[in-house]
Amino acid sequence: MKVAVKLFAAARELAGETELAVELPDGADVAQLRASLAAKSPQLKPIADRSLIAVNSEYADQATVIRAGDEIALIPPVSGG
Amino acid sequence: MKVAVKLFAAARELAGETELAVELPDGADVAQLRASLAAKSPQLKPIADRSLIAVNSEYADQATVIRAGDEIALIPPVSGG
Amino acid sequence: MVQLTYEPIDVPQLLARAQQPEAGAVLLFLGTTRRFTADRETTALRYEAYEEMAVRELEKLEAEARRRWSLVECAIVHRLGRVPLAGASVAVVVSSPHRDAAFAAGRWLIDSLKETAPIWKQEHWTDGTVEWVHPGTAQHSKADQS
Amino acid sequence: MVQLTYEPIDVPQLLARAQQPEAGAVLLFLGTTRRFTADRETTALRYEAYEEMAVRELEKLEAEARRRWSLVECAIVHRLGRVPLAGASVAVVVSSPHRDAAFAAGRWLIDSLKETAPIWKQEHWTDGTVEWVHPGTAQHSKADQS
Repeated sequence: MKVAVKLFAAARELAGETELAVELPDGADVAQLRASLAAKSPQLKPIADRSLIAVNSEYADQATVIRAGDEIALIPPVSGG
Repeated sequence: MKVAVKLFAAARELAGETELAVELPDGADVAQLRASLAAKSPQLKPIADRSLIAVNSEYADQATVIRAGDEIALIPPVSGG
Repeated sequence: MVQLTYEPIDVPQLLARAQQPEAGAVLLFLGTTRRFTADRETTALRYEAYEEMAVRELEKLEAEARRRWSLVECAIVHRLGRVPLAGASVAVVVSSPHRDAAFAAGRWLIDSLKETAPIWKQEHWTDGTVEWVHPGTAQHSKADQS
Repeated sequence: MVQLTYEPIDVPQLLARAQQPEAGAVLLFLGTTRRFTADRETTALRYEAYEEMAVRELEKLEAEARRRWSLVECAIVHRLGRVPLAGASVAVVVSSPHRDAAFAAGRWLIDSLKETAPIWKQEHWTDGTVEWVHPGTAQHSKADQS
């Protein structure tokens, strides 16, 4: 399945895109998504390694399984307030 | 010397006055002022026993000496805020 | 800045003073007239002060807060006379580069004001009774805090 | 109530919501654009959010604060886009019967928002450089708090 990963702030600027399309096997988890993202866009690494992944607007952990149609986002360290 | 003691809140209402004139010997301290006040206006006792005395807009202690012309006030337990 | 006033407290003006470029954190505390105290209902509060002394005490609190914390602005305003339900009787506004100081100073100022400022509150209850609040006396022995 | 807005935060309206007769204490915290961070000078900040998720995170914070403390009103508003010097990027307003809850909830809300809300700040320095603030990354390793 193909998923689109939303990018924000420095990650968005490093990638030059607001979303990155990533190809994942069915039943992939967040750990696999991270690996695919790193392979696809190595320039994101310094930020991606420190980022969280959100699935459907909730913080996910490494084992969270991704389904087709899920809304995925890379969440760099936050600095609101 | 004669001093005027300002009264506030429940103390003012118990005394029915905004000030009470008290006669004190020269060199009297706050402890003597309290005794004179109690003798002059026994109805103030329930409040006066729990009140502080201010001399010239500063909280005073029992040993503070009172001078003619000082501004004296009875400060019942406060409840601002 | 400290002030006693018989008018409603001008909160937007206090915030405008506090929002300076040197600050990154602004904290405002308002004490307001609450309808219920335990099961008794209030219609309004009335405040009285020994005004000259209250101003001096509030000035001491401002000076001490500025000594303890790095503050950009520090303002304490107490309203006197009648304060209707939901109205603000007191405003404390502090601003500082970082929020730790703003929270700590704001809390210390309102706690200290309630302990030392010669200001008194009179409860006007819906049953028509009126009583001065003098914590620790028979006149008013109920726990009181807002 | 939670809100993201590209306009200046309407603080008087937030305070009016919070000043209810059931409250005796109103606490407002504003995070504002500070001119100096260490020795670097800021001209403005710009905020970006993952908006749908940020709203959900702020709603969770409001719900948790209402669960932990007895609050009359609880409002969290974050401004996005450009926030000029001394402008408020975030407002937290809580009201409660007594002040302990208002101070505790206000502090917890701003601390938690800074930890979890997917919102990012971009510094615009007077030397013309622009940088996203991502604490703990090479992108921005300086301590950051307001």
